[in-house]
Amino acid sequence: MSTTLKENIEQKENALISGQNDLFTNPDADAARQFFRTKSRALKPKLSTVQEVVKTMLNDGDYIAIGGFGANRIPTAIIHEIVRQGKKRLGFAGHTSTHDFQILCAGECFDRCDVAYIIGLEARGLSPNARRYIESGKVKLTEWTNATLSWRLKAAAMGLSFLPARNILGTNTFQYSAAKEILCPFTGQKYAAFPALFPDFAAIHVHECDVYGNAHVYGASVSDQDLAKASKRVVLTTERLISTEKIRQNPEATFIPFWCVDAVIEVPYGSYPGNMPYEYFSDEEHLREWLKVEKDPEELKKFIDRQILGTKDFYEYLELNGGIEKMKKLRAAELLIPGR
Amino acid sequence: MSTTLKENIEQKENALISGQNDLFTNPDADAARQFFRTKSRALKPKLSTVQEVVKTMLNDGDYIAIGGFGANRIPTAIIHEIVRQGKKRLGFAGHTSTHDFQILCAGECFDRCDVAYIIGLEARGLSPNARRYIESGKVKLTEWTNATLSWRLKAAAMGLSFLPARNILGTNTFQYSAAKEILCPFTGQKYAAFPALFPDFAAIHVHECDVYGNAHVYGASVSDQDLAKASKRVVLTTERLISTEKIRQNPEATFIPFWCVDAVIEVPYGSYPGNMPYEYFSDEEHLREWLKVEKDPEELKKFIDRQILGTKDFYEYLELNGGIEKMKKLRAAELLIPGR
Amino acid sequence: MADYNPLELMICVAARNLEDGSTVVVGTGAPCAAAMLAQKTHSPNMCILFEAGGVAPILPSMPISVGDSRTFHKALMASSMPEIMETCQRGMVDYTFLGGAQIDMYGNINSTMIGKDHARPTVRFPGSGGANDLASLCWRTMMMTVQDAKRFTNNIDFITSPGYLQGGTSRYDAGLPKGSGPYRIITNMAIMGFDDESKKMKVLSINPGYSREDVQDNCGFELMWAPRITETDPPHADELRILREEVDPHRYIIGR
Amino acid sequence: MADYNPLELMICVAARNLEDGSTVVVGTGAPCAAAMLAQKTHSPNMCILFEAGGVAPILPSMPISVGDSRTFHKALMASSMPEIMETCQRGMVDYTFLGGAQIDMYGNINSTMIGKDHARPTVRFPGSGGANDLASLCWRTMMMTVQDAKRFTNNIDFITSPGYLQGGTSRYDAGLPKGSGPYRIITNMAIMGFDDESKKMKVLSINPGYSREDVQDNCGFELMWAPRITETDPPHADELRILREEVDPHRYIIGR
Repeated sequence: MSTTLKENIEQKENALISGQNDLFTNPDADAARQFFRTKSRALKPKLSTVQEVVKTMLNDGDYIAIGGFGANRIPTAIIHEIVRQGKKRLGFAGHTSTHDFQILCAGECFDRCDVAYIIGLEARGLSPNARRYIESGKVKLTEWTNATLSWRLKAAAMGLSFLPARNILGTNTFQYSAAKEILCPFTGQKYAAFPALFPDFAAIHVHECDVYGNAHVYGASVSDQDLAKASKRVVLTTERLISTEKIRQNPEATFIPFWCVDAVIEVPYGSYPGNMPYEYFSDEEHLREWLKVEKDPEELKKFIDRQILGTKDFYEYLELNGGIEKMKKLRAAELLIPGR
Repeated sequence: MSTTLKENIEQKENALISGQNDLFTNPDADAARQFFRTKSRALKPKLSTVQEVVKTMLNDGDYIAIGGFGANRIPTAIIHEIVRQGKKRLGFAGHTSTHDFQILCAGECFDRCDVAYIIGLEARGLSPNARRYIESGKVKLTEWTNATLSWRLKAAAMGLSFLPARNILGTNTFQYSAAKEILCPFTGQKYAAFPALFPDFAAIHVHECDVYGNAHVYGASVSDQDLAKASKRVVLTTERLISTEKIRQNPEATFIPFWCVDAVIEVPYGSYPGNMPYEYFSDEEHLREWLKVEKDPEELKKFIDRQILGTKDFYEYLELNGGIEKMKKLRAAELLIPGR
Repeated sequence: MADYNPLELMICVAARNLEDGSTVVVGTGAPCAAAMLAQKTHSPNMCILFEAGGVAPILPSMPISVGDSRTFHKALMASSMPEIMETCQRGMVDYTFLGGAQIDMYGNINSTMIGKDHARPTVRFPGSGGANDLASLCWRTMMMTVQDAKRFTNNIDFITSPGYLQGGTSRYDAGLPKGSGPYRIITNMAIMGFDDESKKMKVLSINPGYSREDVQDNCGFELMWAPRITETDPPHADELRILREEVDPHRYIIGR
Repeated sequence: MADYNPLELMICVAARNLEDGSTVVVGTGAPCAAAMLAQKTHSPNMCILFEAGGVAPILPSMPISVGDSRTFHKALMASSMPEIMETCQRGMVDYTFLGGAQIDMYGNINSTMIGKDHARPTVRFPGSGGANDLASLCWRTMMMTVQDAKRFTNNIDFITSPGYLQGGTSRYDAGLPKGSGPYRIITNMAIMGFDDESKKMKVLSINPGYSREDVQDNCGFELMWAPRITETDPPHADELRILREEVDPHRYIIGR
């Protein structure tokens, strides 16, 4: 190291600051390696059910993350089942979350949350109930950003305990995060360091996969490749099962490899009421209804009783909201089919 | 930061060491940003020729990197043309390099090299001439590893000046590198920090791309996505041009986006004598001939005169070595076509 | 002169700032409309990116989400969030648009909360989403917003996304990429830039129908003024026609 | 007893160490043969990875390069080098095999150079390639090699890839992943492991036809010895048959 750079770095080092909020998960890469050492990488069939997965793979108190982008390619069946089974005190990665967050807020399932984007449903508006839940103070919040949570997952996926990046410096977002400032050892440049995020449990909805969990995803992939790698236990719900032969025909298209995956469930229309690229568009009417009933806590309670607690599974919920006929309409909307 | 962690880090910090060899390129992310700010991202046709690209996009003294894996999916036409035009004093990323390295050694094109793997052609043996060139002391060497150079490119692709990693610590590979030890600010864990590598020029051979440089690649992708992003000037040679319509039909398959690419050249059979996945296998006979003639510097000189300096372009070279008939044989070998 | 509403003016002005051959990350709503308008007028080869991964789509309609199918409809690439954010961090993205509940004189933006106690906010908003990332990493940040003295305030409750922080060189001293920062604040009343040295917000032009007093009175801090303040060039007839007929025919955005 | 050559023995012994359901990164040659043999005997669900990106191929023949088409023939994934290396770094890869010109008592390996001056080596080798990465990041490293006192030396000219470095806890003190390290050194004469505490190389079994003296005389440093040294279980007839008929029918490797 040149003397100037060394002096420059030493001078700056004392002024480095840290975000003041809680880090909800352990970023230690060796601890994660010890877990991954014992994680099965056997090529064995992993078919399961929604009920079984939520019962056996997810414990009260776990830290969870949901794939997709809020109301796009989300594993709705798993999210509903978490509410249905009354899971509590979860930690949640509020990363590109919208409708998924809204459902889990209705179930009051979590008590701590890494925030990138919460409460809102993008252009659709804000969720009154999620807002009440968050403003109640029942949930510990640590602030991050979309890229920050992407990179925290990426750090974990890479087997590191942190990654450097150039965003969030100098802001209150940094102040209320659990990030730390560091210096580049080559240039002396200041960076934000983000701690690796290894979720206990992740659910991801995919277009197709085989029984081992080798999966294809089409369209924007958000952070799901890193999420699948970073998470200790991973369940895939899939629009359709495909043969392993089809995976082997295009090995470059494998989006998630089997070794990341612990359970596979075939759930056609599984992203409903969210959008599934190339399959069906989001059910905006149903999402509007959610936002509307949330204005009144009593109305919301009845709605959740009817839609989630009172339905046996995802298919009863789907049937309640229009079933296959509705899905045909949403497919026409997705594919821009004229005249529908 | 907890007091224990802080003390632990302060105690360890003084013992951190640095690799002692030269860093051949500037890892500064802001300097790279200034370059990328001026790099064209216009969606304009970029068709060019091998001669023109090597003449105008590559200067003596530049630092270059080659896509693919040594004798798999390599841009042979560009590598030959670098020798043909007598480019000198290049820096070279010796990352998964084998036949590409061998060609450039025959041209004595470079005088500094980041070493991950050099001289060898894997199971085929070592290149006598490359070995002489390196043992002559004419080339400055800094030691790295395959993953290290992958991550140096990835750091650049991510817009960072460094990435941490857990390999090479404690070895002479580290000692003769330009890496530095750092500590994780969250765990106190020791890491190697690798400086970002922004090559001046990269050539990558792809299966298909449009005139803007939106490219598809099939099979193992080595480090080429990061290489395309990290490099300041990028030329693609492609087995075939395709319409942009075809790119838009499968946007999830876009391997390199147009904004990384400065020039596109259609070069069918362009990886010959290397392997091109799903297209043609390597010409092992020709590669054996290379290794054989290299034993005698006079023989090698005649061979290079005949094969590269004496040929007008890649197609004369291809014709000299069996032309389309040869390619039919190599295609049969690649596709395991019975009876050929 | 064509009749137009404030949002139409803001969108048209924003679009003019997006030159051909540039790259822009947009969200849903007005920014997306501005980018589409730019493409359909002077910048056919401007490249639109969405943070969930969509690159250069042929947008069949306005997206509802920055991750929905429209954002990569016949796109040149459907990539990932890290891919888009790293492309920004590498310096390949020229523009982005932000929104927020509060903005201060240095272009710092609040989209997190109102109140003084982070653990018990008076009002909670969604948070950064990708806003901090794009404000940090793209070269030039723009904002389209209705202007009032509550929104334009130096008593900002929370800096979610960085503008020029405390002004001067503080943004770069903090480690944010050199040369990046807020570029244009486009309101219903005026167009602002930022002073080269102090990095304070500076009025460049005033929209038709508004006065200097309107602009200053509806701003909670003291504005700087360019040496020569012009009147903002209002939407042209062809801009309005394309905006109304091609970009937003259902008036999802311009009808608000 | 079946007749076999030393390479056949080493491959068979190596294969037995690869249990079903494990992951292994291999190169070309003997390691690839060992992994294929394991798959065709006791470990049908063992997953083979190649550093250029191939995962779980159905190998139609021996690859010539760790990046050639065979390495992802009908594979479950054709990914990238960072993908493979990061999978190792995350702790998902159990085994790898290394080669080298020199190895010391702590399993440190030299594949870079002979000589004392890095800038002017007496003999230059290819360098690390992926060897250092795999030795650093996979859980267990194995080596198959012919044993002689020049190769097994504590006067190692260059530590390319880390074994246990200076022994004891030095590997982990250096920052390398906890619990990882050299596991088996399989030579024509003996099978070695490493002492739990000192991390010195320790003979576990001696191959048929060799003596303790052979093993020590052909090693440049003093070997440790397990409390009970067995004779290495030689290749079984079915192992040899599968190795010769299915794994390497053209004797590219076992014919060397």
